[in-house]
Amino acid sequence: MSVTLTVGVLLFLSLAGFWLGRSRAVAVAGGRVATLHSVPVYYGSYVALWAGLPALVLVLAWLALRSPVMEWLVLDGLTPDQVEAWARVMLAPAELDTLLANIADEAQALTQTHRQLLLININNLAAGQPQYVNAAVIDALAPAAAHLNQLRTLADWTLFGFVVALAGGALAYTWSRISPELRARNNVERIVTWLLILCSVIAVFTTVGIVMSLLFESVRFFTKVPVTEFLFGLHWSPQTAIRADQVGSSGAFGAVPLFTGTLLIATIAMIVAAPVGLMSAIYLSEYAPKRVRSLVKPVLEILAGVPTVVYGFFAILTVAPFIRDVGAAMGIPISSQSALAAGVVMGVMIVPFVSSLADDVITAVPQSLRDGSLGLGATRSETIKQVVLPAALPGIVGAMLLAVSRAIGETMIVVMAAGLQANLTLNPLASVTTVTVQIKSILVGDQEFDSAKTLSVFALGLVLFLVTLALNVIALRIVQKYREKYD
Amino acid sequence: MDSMTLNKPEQAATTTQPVKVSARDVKVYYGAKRALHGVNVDIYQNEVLALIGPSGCGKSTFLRTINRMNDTIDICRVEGLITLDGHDIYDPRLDVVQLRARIGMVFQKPNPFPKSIYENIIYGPKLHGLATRKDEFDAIVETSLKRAGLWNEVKDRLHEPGTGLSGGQQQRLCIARAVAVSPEVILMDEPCSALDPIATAHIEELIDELRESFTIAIVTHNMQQAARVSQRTAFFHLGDLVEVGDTEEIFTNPRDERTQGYITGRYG
Amino acid sequence: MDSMTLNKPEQAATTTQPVKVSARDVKVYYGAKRALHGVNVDIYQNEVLALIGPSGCGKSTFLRTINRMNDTIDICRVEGLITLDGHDIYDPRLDVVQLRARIGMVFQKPNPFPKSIYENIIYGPKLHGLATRKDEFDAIVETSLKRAGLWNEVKDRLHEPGTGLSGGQQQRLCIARAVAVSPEVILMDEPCSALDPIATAHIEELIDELRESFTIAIVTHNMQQAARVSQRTAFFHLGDLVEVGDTEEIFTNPRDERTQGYITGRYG
Amino acid sequence: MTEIAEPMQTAAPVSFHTGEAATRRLKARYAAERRFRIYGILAILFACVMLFILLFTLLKEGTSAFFQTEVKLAITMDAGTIDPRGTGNPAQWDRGAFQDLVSDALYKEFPEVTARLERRDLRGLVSPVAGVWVGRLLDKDPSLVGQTIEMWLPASDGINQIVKGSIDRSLPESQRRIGDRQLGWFDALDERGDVRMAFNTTFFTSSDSNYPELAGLFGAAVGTLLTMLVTLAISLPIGVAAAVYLEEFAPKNRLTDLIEVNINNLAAVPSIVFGLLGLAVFLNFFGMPRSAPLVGGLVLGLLVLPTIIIASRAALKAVPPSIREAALGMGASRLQTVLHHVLPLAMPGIMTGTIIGMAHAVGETAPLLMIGMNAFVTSAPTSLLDSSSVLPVQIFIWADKPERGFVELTSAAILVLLTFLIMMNGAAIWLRKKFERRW
Amino acid sequence: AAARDQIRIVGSSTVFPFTSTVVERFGQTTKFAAPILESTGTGGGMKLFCSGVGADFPDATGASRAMKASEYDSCQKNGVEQITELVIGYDGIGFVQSKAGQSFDLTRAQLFAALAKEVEVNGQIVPNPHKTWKDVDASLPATPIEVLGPPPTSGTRDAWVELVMEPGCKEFPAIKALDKARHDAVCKTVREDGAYIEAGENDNVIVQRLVANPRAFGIFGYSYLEENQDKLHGLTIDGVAPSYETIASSQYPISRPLFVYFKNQHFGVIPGLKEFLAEYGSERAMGDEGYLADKGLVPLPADKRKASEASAQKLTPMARPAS
Ligand SMILES: Nc1ncnc2c1ncn2[C@@H]1O[C@H](COP(=O)(O)OP(=O)(O)OP(=O)(O)O)[C@@H](O)[C@H]1O
Ligand SMILES: Nc1ncnc2c1ncn2[C@@H]1O[C@H](COP(=O)(O)OP(=O)(O)OP(=O)(O)O)[C@@H](O)[C@H]1O
Ligand SMILES: [Mg+2]
Ligand SMILES: [Mg+2]
Repeated sequence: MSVTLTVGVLLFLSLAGFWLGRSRAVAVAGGRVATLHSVPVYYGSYVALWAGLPALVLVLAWLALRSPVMEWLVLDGLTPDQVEAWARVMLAPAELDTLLANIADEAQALTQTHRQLLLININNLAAGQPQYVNAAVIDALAPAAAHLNQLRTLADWTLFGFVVALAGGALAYTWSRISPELRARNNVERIVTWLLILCSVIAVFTTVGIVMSLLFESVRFFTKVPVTEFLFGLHWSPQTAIRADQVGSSGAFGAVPLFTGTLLIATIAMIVAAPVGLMSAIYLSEYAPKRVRSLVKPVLEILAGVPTVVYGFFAILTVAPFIRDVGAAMGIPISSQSALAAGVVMGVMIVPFVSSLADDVITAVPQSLRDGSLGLGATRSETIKQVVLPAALPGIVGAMLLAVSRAIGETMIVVMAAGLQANLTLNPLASVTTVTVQIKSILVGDQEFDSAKTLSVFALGLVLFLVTLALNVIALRIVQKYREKYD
Repeated sequence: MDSMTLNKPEQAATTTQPVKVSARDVKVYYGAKRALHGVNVDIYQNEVLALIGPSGCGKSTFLRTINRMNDTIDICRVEGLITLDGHDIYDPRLDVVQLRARIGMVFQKPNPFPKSIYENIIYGPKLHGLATRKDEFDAIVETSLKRAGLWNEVKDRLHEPGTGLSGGQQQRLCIARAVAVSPEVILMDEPCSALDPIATAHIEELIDELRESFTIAIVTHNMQQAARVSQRTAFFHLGDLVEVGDTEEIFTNPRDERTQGYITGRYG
Repeated sequence: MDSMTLNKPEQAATTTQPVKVSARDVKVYYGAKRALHGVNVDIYQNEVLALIGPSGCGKSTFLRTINRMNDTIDICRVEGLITLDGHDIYDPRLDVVQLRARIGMVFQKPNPFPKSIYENIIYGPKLHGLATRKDEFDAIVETSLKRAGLWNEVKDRLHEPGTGLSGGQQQRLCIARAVAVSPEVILMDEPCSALDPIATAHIEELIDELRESFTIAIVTHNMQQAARVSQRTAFFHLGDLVEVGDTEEIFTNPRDERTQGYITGRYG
Repeated sequence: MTEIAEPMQTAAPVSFHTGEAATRRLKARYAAERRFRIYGILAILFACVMLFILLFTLLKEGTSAFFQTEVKLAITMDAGTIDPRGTGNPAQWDRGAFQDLVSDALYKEFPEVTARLERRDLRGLVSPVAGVWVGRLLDKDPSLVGQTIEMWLPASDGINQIVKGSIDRSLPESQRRIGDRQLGWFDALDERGDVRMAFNTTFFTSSDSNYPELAGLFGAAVGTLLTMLVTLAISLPIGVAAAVYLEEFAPKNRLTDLIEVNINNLAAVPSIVFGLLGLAVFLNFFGMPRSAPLVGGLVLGLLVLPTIIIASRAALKAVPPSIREAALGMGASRLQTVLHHVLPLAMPGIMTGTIIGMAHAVGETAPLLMIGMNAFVTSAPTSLLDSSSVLPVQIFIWADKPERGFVELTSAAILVLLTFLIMMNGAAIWLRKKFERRW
Repeated sequence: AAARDQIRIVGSSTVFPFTSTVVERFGQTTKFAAPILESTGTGGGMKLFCSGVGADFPDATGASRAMKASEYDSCQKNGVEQITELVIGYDGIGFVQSKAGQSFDLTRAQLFAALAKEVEVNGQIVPNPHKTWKDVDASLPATPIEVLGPPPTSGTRDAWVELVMEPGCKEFPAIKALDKARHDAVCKTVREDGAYIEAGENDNVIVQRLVANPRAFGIFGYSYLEENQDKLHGLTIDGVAPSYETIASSQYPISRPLFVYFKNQHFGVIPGLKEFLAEYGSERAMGDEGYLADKGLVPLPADKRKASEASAQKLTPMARPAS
């Protein structure tokens, strides 16, 4: 009885519960459905949810625990002889000696390493792949493999039993409780509300997870590099030694140039994307014929899906040389990896974030408001600027925020187009680097993995997280202040 | 346009005023459905024309046709001729924006902007450059709100959102907003439907006062109101303009029996 | 709730019917602004109570308090006690949804769902399991629309959007929608404001008919209408319930001078 | 017309709105209107032109990848070479030697070439992995052993590039990998009609390879499909549910403000950090396998979650409150109100969020590098737990390959990814249109 | 830990193309499933490799530099006690330029003078004042110094410093005279004023940028140079031009060895691992005519290759590295 099948049975029970609950509700109402507290569907859902959810939680919990428990049992079940037979073949002489010395007390004799190695062999055997196991140990391990398979079957059947019992019991109980007075809707809605809460908390968990995965390493980083130097240092050059005999050249960890670089590029991107996106959205929702709108909107959305690597190429091979040529023609020297090129291309990428989302909220503004304004003799553009846009403001700001966020978080375009030089400048024609670029290139680079340089990645991530947090708090305040609720 | 010659407007020219708005054989369609079947009517300068008729007969539709608000409804199509001061308002060269500035409108469902009361009022004047300085705007806000009889109720909360007003207050706000731009013609779609008698009286006074300088068309379901404020009345029925004439005559001596039925219905 | 003992409702119990809805010292705040200052009123079973008063005096607010629609307005706060059949409706254990199913409401601004007319009507019955089969639904749609006097106008376009109707039609659609679920109490906020006399008569007949089995509270600006349809009338003024009593008495012999002023205002 | 012009055309009353100042003003306002509209058109044009340039470049570079130069050779399926131990069991074949069969066929074609170095050059005409094709044929029909079969085999990358013109054959010999001698042999083959340009089916049926002629997208495409399924299954329901809770149910207080800010902030977290999260949580903590579509899908799901939540919230906010009031007043519960009225009306916005979010996910590379989805996998995954690559990572990897053949393959892969994206969005766009209405 | 039937390999992106070729061949020609190979960077690969023994951990890692003592220790700590080191060949690093550019010969000392952060001018150590090649040496053309090279996070950069900058800096007496720490700092620091552009990421992009800008130079692996012979050429360094032969014979000064490390404890446990190592170390792969050579790997000299092959067969565990 595999887990998949168990889940299948569970699903079936749940569905059956729905049907049973529903029909019983109709039955107890004697056909006069209106006498029920809730509509029959709710009685069905009530039974289905109670039959399904607890048992599902059980299955999930079991899935998490299954492997460790069973492996522990299997290893525990090995006799010293079997272990010895295995060790004689598989272990180096030195290890073998220590193992044999302790063989009586198996728990001590087997190191974590041995356990892992044993497990691979046993697992492969149990999975029916003896060809992958050294022929000499097959005999010794065959019982363990059989044991494992036996345990698995047993465990799966137990689970199946439990699940059926739990689901069936819940089904029967809830089913028997069905009466016209039962507040099935309230019950179901409470469950659903809790599920909804759970969903919104997932976002919070994600944040917690991110902070956690950044925090510890960041703390380690800050023991090597002072926080103040990191936050306020004006020089970023993580050329620390890759090997001990090398010299970490300047090895400066001042993150300010990275943050200005990030902001510079994000700003350029928004200078492109905000007007282009917003004007496109306005044109599409207010001026363009329906057909044009239904064509252009999805076309623009393609822009959001072009792989960022492609944009990277586009920036460095098409846009950057173009900008440089224009600059050269005007006698301005422009770096071939200018922030401008990266920013513009990134702006193009996030255009649909603004255009599509804004288009939707603009379309949602009730017609009566437009009528009110047009009726006063406003032109269309005046209506849009003064009535429609303010009414759609929360959604538009949301779209803008999303676009900014995307710009700040984007990696590949800047990695390719903006370069790696941490210049502290606000000149869009110079080459700058961003936080994400440093994170990416340090993480997949060839450096040692616990040097200050690697750890700086986590600190960068953390600080970027805090910076955007601050930006978002401000944005929230603004939106709350200017929100215009229509209707 | 050949139907134009068919039926000469069936109204006696009781006023000596020039014709301000004139409709000839106006037909309006919503998709395939015809909402108006050839309406002919003139509205004279400085008069109040009341439009009455059962619900769904096309009063609002006609009103919206006059200042081309129907342009905003995709499926809506207008045939026939409507003129303002003798100029075809559906002339492609005509400027809709100016038209709508000249023909103001109060909608049937109050639709205040989700802005403050103050901003709701100065929206129009600002657009048309009627004022530039803060004190001018303040003055406009005050007079408009006073005219609509809303001033006392909202003078302390001018900067709160207009959408937080009661139904009747919203309606008066919309009237004040329309009046603030001083249009030449004002179209009012049941301006008093949500108003209590006192406020209604106030609006009726306003209408009387506005008539001095403007031309007004008003939709109402209240016969007494029609009788009180209007010089002439037009009766619509199922998309037809059944009858238009002096208010007194319509109410006392209607020519068409449908009018008669409606007027003398249980609720005179 | 000690205030309950303070002021006994100031109305003569002219009916022998039990009290259906009762309000004691109800105060409603919008943010800091107080919209109702302690309202005490009983609504008896099978009666029609008319709520009158100048615009912005709190009639809608009171109505919305009775079926807890004010819960949806963030800044709104209610104090005092309101009971339905003797049960506190602000009791946290109470199921608001059920409450609203029992106390239906027709809003001041018509708000049909952006769905077809048919779906607008069957929404409630479906929700409450009043019907299950297609023919049952068809029957409900037909009777409800007929009761609201809209059937003839829309019977050929039941599957067109309800938002494409004229103002008055939308209002009647909302009435039909509310009636379709046969609530115990129906709250109507100016149900006839956008209706012509004939449609109004229709609705008034409907109200009369509904009174047989339901309890009705109706906001109206039309004194005649209040006089025609209601047994008792409550007069609100600036957030105060000034007076409540038999309709006849209120209209002929009001006790409070504010009532007098309002009733005998220029528009009797 | 005449009749209407008639009615007492007295001097039209001078209104403020027809006065000279107003007309002048109006002119300015109209100019503003026109400008506004032109900005709109320009904006759209700008975006479209950018897209066009992108697509055009890709098409120009990518289409040639759909074709492959092939050479016809008569392969002798020498039993001794194929099955040196003579077991007759295909599992015991010396597959490494299949390439030798191809080389032998070449030697036979040009018997005059005998010197060791010359022969080396000669072998360079055909793909160094041409033996794979021989193997495939033999696997299909083991009875061919011992026979001589004429086969179309892919030319080597160098030859392929020269035929397609991306390397100029008029360059001096020292500047190209294919020498004059090799060109001579190739031309000889060509004259005999033993060279053709064929549709590159390999590109669609096989997985990653180090040899451009053997490299395909199938594995990555399947990987992308599986990953996107997980992503969608995670992010859409959770995202919409979270948005609904926050917008429709949650009390408006500090806590929900916090959650809101937190979600907005999540959108700004660099995607690569999500990779770190996936590494820490899914791989290290939950012990899920590396490089698996399941993990990739989970990480991308979390990545696009904020996008979907934010878009959905904006869409929910835009639904007018009167609709909610209407439903609540009918005795619908909040949940029913949301499900029956608010969500359908917000659906277009939610779909847009989903489209953009999924588009983001389908093109995302950086976080997948952290969880090992840049693996070199030569077979397509068959389950969510198999190792696999995805299209954008494949593109990323190919873009960095030294072999010239991968340049065109990269562009072609991008085209395929875009097709994938368009198909994915197509469904959502169709749904969105169904829900869209103005009220 | 589930049953595992595939080898997992991680490691340097420089080694990646070679390992992946072996992987592919291995999958095509043996009964074993093709190993799963990931490019994680040398450091990341080491981290994964050294995290432990068992089905959850990789079996081998590629490195563009030798394993460090600290990494070795971390391996030991996590139970990865025996490691086999396989040197697979050399990777030449070219200093290249567009064919259209004006070519000239360089010495490592000149390269140092052009690229170091501080250089010796007239016996003084000063921040690098050289703007054009002519400033470096009067015999060179007066074109500005513009070099696209790997970022400090890259192993190639590391190798460049070790193979070019350090030997180059020995030619300057004043630098030689400095104390050790300072000497190292001067010798190993690349200038950060824009003449040296950290390009990184994608070598094909560098190729394109070089073609577009004939005055710029690039630093990258020999395999890219070989593939793009029609567009680029490698400059002669210390009198030797980069070519397959000169790198193999160690005449060309800038080349470094590449490594693959295997976990001994996994041999016999992970199916096919031993066979994979044998394939990697075989003449068919690493030999002069091997398929890795076709991919741009410069084979080891015959004697070293013998040693490598032997260690691949004997699985001799490596000793703790000196540094
Ligand atoms: N959502 C709201 N926010 C703030 N104030 C409100 C809100 N709704 C109503 N008010 C205020 O509460 C008071 C009472 O409003 P209510 O809507 O109850 O009046 P009403 O008696 O129904 O008037 P009308 O006849 O004009 O509809 C008014 O002053 C109004 O401005
Ligand atoms: N947007 C629309 N789409 C389709 N039909 C419409 C639309 N607006 C109005 N109609 C129909 O046109 C007819 C006339 O509507 P109109 O709004 O002009 O009526 P009315 O006379 O104003 O009625 P009321 O007094 O109820 O407001 C009605 O049958 C109505 O259903
Ligand atoms: Mg109307
Ligand atoms: Mg009200």
